[in-house]
Amino acid sequence: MKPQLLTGGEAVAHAMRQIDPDVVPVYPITPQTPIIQVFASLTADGRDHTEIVNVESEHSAMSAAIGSALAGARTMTATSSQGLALMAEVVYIAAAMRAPIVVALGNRALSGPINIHCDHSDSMLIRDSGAIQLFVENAQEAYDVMLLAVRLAEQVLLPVFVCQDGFTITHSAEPVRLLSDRKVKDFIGEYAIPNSFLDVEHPTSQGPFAMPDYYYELRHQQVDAMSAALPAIDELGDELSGLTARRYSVVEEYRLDGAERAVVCLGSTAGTVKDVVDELRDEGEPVGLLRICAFRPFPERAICAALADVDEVIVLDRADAPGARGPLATEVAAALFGSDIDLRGHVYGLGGRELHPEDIRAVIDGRSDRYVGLRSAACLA
Amino acid sequence: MKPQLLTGGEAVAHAMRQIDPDVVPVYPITPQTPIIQVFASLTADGRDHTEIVNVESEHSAMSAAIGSALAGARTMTATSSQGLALMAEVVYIAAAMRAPIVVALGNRALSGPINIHCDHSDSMLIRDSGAIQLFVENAQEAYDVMLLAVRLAEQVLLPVFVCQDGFTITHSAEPVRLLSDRKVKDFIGEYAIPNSFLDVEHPTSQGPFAMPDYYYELRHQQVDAMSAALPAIDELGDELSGLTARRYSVVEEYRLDGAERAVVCLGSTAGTVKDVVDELRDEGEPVGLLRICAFRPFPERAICAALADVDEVIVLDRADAPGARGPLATEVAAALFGSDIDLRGHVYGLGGRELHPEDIRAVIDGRSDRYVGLRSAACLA
Amino acid sequence: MSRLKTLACNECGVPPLGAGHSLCQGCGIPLVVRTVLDSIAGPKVVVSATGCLEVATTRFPTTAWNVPWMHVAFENSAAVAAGAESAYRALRRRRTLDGDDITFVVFAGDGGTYDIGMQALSGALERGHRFIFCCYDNEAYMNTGVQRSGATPFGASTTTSPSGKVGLGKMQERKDMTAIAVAHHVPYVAQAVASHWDDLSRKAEKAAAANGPAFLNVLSDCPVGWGHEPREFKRILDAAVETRFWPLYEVDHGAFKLTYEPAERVPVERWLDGQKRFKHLLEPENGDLVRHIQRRIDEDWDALVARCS
Amino acid sequence: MSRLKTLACNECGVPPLGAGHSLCQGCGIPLVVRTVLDSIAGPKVVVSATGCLEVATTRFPTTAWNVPWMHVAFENSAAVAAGAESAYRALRRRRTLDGDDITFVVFAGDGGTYDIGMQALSGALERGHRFIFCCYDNEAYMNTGVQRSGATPFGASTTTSPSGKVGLGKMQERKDMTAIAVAHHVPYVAQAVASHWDDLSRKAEKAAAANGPAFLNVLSDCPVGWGHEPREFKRILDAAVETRFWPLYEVDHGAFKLTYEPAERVPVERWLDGQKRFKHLLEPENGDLVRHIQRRIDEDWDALVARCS
Amino acid sequence: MPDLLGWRELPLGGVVEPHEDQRPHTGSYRTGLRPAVDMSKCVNCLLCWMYCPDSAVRQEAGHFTHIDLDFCKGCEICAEICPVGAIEMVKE
Amino acid sequence: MPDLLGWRELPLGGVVEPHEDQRPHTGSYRTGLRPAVDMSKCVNCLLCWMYCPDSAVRQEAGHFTHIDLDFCKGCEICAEICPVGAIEMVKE
Amino acid sequence: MIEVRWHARASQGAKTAAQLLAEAMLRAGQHVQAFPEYGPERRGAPMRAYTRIDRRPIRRHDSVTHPDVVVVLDPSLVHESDVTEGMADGGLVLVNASTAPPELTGRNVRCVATRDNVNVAMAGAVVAALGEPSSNDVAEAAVALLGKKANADVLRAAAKEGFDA
Amino acid sequence: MIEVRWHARASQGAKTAAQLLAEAMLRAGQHVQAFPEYGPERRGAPMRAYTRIDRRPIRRHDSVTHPDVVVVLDPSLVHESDVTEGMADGGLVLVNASTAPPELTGRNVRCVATRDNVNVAMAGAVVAALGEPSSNDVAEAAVALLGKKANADVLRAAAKEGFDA
Ligand SMILES: Cc1ncc(C[n+]2csc(CCOP(=O)(O)OP(=O)(O)O)c2C)c(N)n1
Ligand SMILES: Cc1ncc(C[n+]2csc(CCOP(=O)(O)OP(=O)(O)O)c2C)c(N)n1
Ligand code: SF4
Ligand code: SF4
Ligand code: SF4
Ligand code: SF4
Ligand code: SF4
Ligand code: SF4
Ligand SMILES: [Mg+2]
Ligand SMILES: [Mg+2]
Repeated sequence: MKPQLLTGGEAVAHAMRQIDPDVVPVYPITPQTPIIQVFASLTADGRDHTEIVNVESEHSAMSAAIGSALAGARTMTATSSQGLALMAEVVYIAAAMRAPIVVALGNRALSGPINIHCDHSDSMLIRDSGAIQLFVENAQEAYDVMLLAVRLAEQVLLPVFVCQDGFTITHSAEPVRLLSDRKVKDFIGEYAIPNSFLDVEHPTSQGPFAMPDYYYELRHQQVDAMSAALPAIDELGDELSGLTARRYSVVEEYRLDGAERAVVCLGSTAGTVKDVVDELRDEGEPVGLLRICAFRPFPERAICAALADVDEVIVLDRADAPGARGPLATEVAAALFGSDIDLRGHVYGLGGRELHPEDIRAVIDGRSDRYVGLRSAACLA
Repeated sequence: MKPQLLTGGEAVAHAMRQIDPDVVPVYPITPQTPIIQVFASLTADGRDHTEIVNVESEHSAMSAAIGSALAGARTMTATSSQGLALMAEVVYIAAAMRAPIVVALGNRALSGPINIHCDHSDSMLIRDSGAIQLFVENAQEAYDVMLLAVRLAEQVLLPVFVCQDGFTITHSAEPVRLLSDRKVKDFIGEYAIPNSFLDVEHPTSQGPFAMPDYYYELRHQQVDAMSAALPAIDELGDELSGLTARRYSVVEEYRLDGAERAVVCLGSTAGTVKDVVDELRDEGEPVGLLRICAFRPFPERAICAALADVDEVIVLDRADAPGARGPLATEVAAALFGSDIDLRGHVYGLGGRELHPEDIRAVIDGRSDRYVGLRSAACLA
Repeated sequence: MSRLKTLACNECGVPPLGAGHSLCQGCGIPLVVRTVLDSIAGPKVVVSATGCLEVATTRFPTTAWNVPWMHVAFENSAAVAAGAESAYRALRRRRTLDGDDITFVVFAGDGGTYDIGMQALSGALERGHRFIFCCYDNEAYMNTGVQRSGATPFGASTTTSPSGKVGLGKMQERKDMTAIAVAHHVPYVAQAVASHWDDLSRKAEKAAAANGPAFLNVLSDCPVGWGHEPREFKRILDAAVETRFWPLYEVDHGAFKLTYEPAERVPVERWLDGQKRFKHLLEPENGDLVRHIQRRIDEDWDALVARCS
Repeated sequence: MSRLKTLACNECGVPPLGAGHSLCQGCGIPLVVRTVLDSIAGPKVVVSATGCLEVATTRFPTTAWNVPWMHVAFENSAAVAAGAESAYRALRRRRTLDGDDITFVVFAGDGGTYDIGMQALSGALERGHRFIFCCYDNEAYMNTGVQRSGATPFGASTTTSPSGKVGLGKMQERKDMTAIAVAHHVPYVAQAVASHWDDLSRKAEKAAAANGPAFLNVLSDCPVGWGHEPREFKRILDAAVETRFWPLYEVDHGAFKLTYEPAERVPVERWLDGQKRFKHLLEPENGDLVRHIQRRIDEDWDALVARCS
Repeated sequence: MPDLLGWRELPLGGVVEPHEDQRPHTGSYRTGLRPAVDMSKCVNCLLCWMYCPDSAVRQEAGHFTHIDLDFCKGCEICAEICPVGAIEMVKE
Repeated sequence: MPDLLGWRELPLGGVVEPHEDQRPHTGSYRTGLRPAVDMSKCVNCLLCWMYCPDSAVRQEAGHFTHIDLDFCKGCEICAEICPVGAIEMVKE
Repeated sequence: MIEVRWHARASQGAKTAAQLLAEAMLRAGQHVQAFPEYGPERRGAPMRAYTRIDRRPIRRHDSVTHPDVVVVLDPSLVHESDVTEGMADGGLVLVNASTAPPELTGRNVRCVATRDNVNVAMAGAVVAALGEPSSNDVAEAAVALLGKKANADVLRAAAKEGFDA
Repeated sequence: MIEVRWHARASQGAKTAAQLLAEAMLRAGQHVQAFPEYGPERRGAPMRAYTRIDRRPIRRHDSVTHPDVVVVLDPSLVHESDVTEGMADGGLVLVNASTAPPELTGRNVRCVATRDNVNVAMAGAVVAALGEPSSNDVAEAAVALLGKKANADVLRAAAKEGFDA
């Protein structure tokens, strides 16, 4: 198909139309709104028969999604920021109950102060939840990875969040190639789960109470499922590549061959970094990029392998943890612990603060503060 | 005063009676209940004039606490597990609005499956929130640190969570020495905040909307406040020591002198580890313990200094992150990055799974699995 | 007695909630659950909110439930049921699910209904999901040790509204959840009590037949939290009805109807008496409180009777 | 007109919500806010829920508010106000705060009231905090781009209930939030409209005087979301009242009273007409929907009139 | 005592199927008294069956059969409710 | 354009005090029309003051004074509402 | 360190018994720890509680797996599970019964038949068995802990009954 | 890469204009990106949007700070802020006005006075200024993007008007 001009949000809405989930319980929040609005208008035009449940809060959105997914219906939802924070309690439970819900997340800074723009603090909030998180770089990938996510969720039986940068991807129109409806249907296949709540012939009790004698073991199932997800992402990625001729993996290595310095980051920033890497390479600087595509499961081995030969790693965190290091830098450091690589962590872009190529250059050159772009004193607007 | 037999929960309730906060909005949840029940019964007996607000959910408990604290009233609350998960969204905002709320947290495993026993997954959920988290080892320290927390919160203007292990501390009766009411009053002083919401003569707007031009800077105030909290904890600890003759700091070093191996952990487990360390030392094994008392702010420097001379660090995480390492081990690794210390991370005790001295010995000896005490195959009960 | 045989027959030898749970001796909840479920012919699935019922019936790896049952959390049972019911409708429409019509039933305590579960319930009622939300209302958070809830009646002592040297129990009125549900203009709302099982059974039947959300608010005793011997349960619950503290009525498509009329006006002391949580109210110095309670009961009763006519 | 002078006088030259906010041209919200606040003599403090009002009046580092104002999140404005009011009572009792009595006012949109803010509100009403909760009800989530809320009327097209080739707008009835508040048995509840400022003003006065929680549900237009020119606002809001779609009434300690009686029965088309969100309803093939809406209005009106007598 | 299963052996997501025989025998909750039924008095009204909180009263095809003492917690409700006094609480 | 402040200079917790002069001049939202008042017709009913969504109508001691065009967004509501037709929308 | 495990039915007062023993020992200058085991079980269900007693501060925070003393408040529990689990051979079992249940044959069993205030009486019996502190100490501990809910003389009598049994 | 910045008032259609230009360029085989700047501002408030055009895939995801072309849909905006901010001296400013505002003196200004469908017309004008693709391409792009909401011929006319202006 020819490329269409679509925002990331629209691209995901089209993916949803093609996936044609049975149920979508959802609650609006900027910048996720274009996803659900476009999807709703496609539904209103009769292209789809999804049961959209306009719930009264995100806590209920995720709760209804669990009820629906475990009742045997393919279920998706979408949210951002405060919405994710409000449903966080239930995201853990969705993972524990092995509900294969696909969530389109438009990453946005958490309050306070309230802000509608991008950072990754919302994703970071659920990093222990047992949910898979796949970050995408642009609108095309947002579309592609939604398809992959359906397969992945239903294979390993965990919720999968497809994380796209709020506004930067959700609201940016870019050329996107859609697959045909038929190819999508064939790729995703039929929905199936081991125990349907609606199977009245074989009644099950789902979500029991666990004492110390069993909690640990039940929780460990998710650790196991996450381990299975790592190869599954690569396998499904290969299968999808067959249809799109684009590559998907748990990490993307960009010009790391012979690189002495490597930037590590998530999401749309990687695109800007690529431009800078190309420039620096042209200038003779051996710089590369490692984009982490799967943040959960965290691809430690792939990271270590990709960075084995670099001297210095520069991690860009689009989230911070007051009183501690940036979450991504912390995890990369732990992964590389024991190597003799130098590692620097920088925080950037909180609440939608822009990161331009010159900022990235400054970071790579070591001319930047730990908090990139932070104003410590007044300056002219 | 003579020691009294009190559970951690009761000890904290007595601290609250002595602190005599103006407002306590609270919602019940096991294992926090003894705290609020004992406190309520002390109030019903007329010893206290606190306005207890029995809210309808934890989300409202923290929300009401913000309204109250910023209206100029000393405000405390208490929660556990799902309660903390439900209020998580608002904890971030409390920190951003600089509301000095003191929260007694009875650590309990997050669902699912639902479980009422101890682990630290609830604390970990809010590790990026900007709230301070102080972990205590026993009932006495739970009492002491509640007093310290009031001063700390009001000095650095951040919420402070006093984290005690659910059941293991909240429900275990131990000898606790209370200070006299007068000493407590003198120590904590009067409540004061920079801008009261009720100051109708000097109206302020609190909780505004921030665009990318200001979000980053506003959020950075919390990073700054956290930096200020580190020395503040030690200073206030010294001041409190003057009254109790017990020590408080961001970390506790136990027999690290000459230690080749060091265990790092949080909370009540440290007590059990101390017994094991003593035993091993008696047997000639150079082993020590580093207990992290302030988990937020994370005392990186103190940790590095304390562990500078050991060969191997063994981090015990009472929480896990499916698809990644244990959160504490990750942060300790990042702190020690670049050193040539060996580091091992173990997960233990999820959902109240017991950790006995023999388990700790096995961990130290390297005879234990990464997941301590996890059953991978059936065994006799 | 033929209704009881029908119920027994609906159960077909397999009680929906079976033996072997760890609810207290004499707990009122199972009676509510079994009466409601046994009154519904055909397959049914159950969603439970966190609370005594959930905690005590499904300790892993066992379950006391013989019908499909799901628990997710405390505050979201209506949302979980709404999700499952939406899935059901979607799958039916797409013809990928067959079999007899399934009835969706939620059981939640008063905490999971009046307080923390209120919003999810209200939203589900507004959206019109076809399900029965049954609150077993034992007037406090029992599972966590008898704390005050929105359903705790005025004056009752709980661990968070204790009577004491200065405390007199809960000092707010009970939230009128039945009226709130009625204000949602759903097809069927009823107030019932565990001890009038036949009345409850009839209401459950109507609720199951309603073409949209139905709400049942069932007063259910808790010997532990109320402070009485289990065997007293019927005397006490009946007193709630006879004193008009807990009128039995239904609102069917907006039409109010008393389903049981106490013969005469029985003073509220009959209800307060014999429950430890009310003991302090019966001290002579607290006569004013009792009179206040009686006045509210009388007013509410008159207002209800007015709407029933 | 002396009431307007009183309001002007209460304002003392400093409007509580001043100029320089970024609400849309002709937005109905400021009228609601100023009428309510100006009707209250003495100091007042305001809590806002996330929504158009909050986002557009306090872009850091500026504020359009001249009275103390606080925002925490979307769903918890009633809880925040409850906390502040509890602090106020505690500090008053401890005599560490003096000055004139402060009135606590919450402003929240319909989303922050009917849906996501419902539970916090219900809890605060039950606990009896002394505050006014004022919903500016513009019948959708406007701030995020006109999505359906519990307050969106049947048939209205929104971005999540769009009319289209098969969609006909929202297919559920509007949640009756005023009735739900009434069912909480609080001292004062009223339904008002932005265009009848005098009626609203009187109600705000009563709400401020109530010895406990008061709830005001004020229909407020949104030219953007409803699809009309700003100058049409009065015609349209008045039509909501005249067609009896939005009756003006109050419930003072349980006593119902219509505060304005439309002279004659005006067909609902008068209200639907001129608003883009209802356009599809007025297509000939959707006559059934309009008749359905009219029938519901008539029934609800009769039921309301019955309670008012 | 049953075996405790390892994590690999547990049902996915902790889903439980009803197995009457694995349920804890809550008959041990009884504190000295147990119900004894005088079948000659019983009129088969099934009230005891309905009211028993522990589903310990068994019926077949609408006929009272017996009380399952493995599960009866001895709450005395059946004895209280029986309209003909057919159930008496007796010492264990 | 005002300076953008650095984080050290910001008020704690982002608390804002009202400063009328720092507020954005929303008069620029007008799209061609502005209200013009014929003071000779005005009967001082203050309805325009009450109804103006932008608090742009000014009064003093209960007397209409003027419309602040720095903030008036030109919504036409005042013109619509004025009972005596004293306000007209005119081209800028 | 002496470790005591209490077996009872929920609401029989094992938690209080464990604390009572601790309180008595604390008054006698010992370091102590007392805690119950919690589950979803309700009135009537079997449950356990623990008391630790030592001359030095008690720091460990794990449950007791190898008790020195086991106290059984309800003898019927002996049929349901092995109350001596983890106890060394010489360990003492105190049972609230007039004769030792057959399941405990071969164990060092002491029977203490009490009826009212079982928990107080059994705490008294443990104190007696441990040889310290005095009958008086445990009686006063009982009054301090339970005096609000029960008559002081009755409590003293119960403690003494157990101590002397 | 060509970077275009659009200045308009909220609801004047700058977002659409930016997309329209991108759509026309995409149809002509270019790589594109189009996005608006979002804030809490409402109808009437000043806002910006951006279009990027390149022969190679566009990967960067930051906002445009150094535009090659600036398009001003509402000339009054010129008084409020410096619309040429960040633009190199030779950059082109397209203004929807009949005469160049004095603020833009010294700039390379082209005036395109349009009244209806301002955004479509101005997109047409940008295409004309960039020299590609054809007037037809932008007209068809307008129909593709807006055909549901507006009459196709009117759209085509507007695009042509701008292109030819
Ligand atoms: C978010 C959250 N808050 C608190 C709890 C703790 N909690 C579990 S059940 C319960 C009380 C339940 O009360 P109710 O709904 O009346 O049911 P009952 O216990 O009376 O059966 C509480 C407070 C929880 N599980 N989750
Ligand atoms: C937890 C959460 N969910 C969603 C949002 C996004 N959100 C902010 S305001 C709003 C709509 C507000 O609607 P309403 O209360 O009716 O006020 P209005 O916008 O109409 O003024 C939404 C959905 C949020 N801020 N927080
Ligand atoms: S505490 Fe009350 S409600 Fe809960 S199981 Fe026991 S009797 Fe039933
Ligand atoms: S969108 Fe509607 S409610 Fe929001 S500011 Fe604009 S007109 Fe007002
Ligand atoms: S005593 Fe209670 S538990 Fe036993 S059979 Fe009778 S009613 Fe059931
Ligand atoms: S209640 Fe009595 S009469 Fe009725 S079935 Fe039971 S034993 Fe028989
Ligand atoms: S046109 Fe609108 S904004 Fe301007 S003064 Fe009149 S009412 Fe106010
Ligand atoms: S509405 Fe007209 S008459 Fe009234 S004050 Fe304004 S300008 Fe004067
Ligand atoms: Mg209850
Ligand atoms: Mg709204």
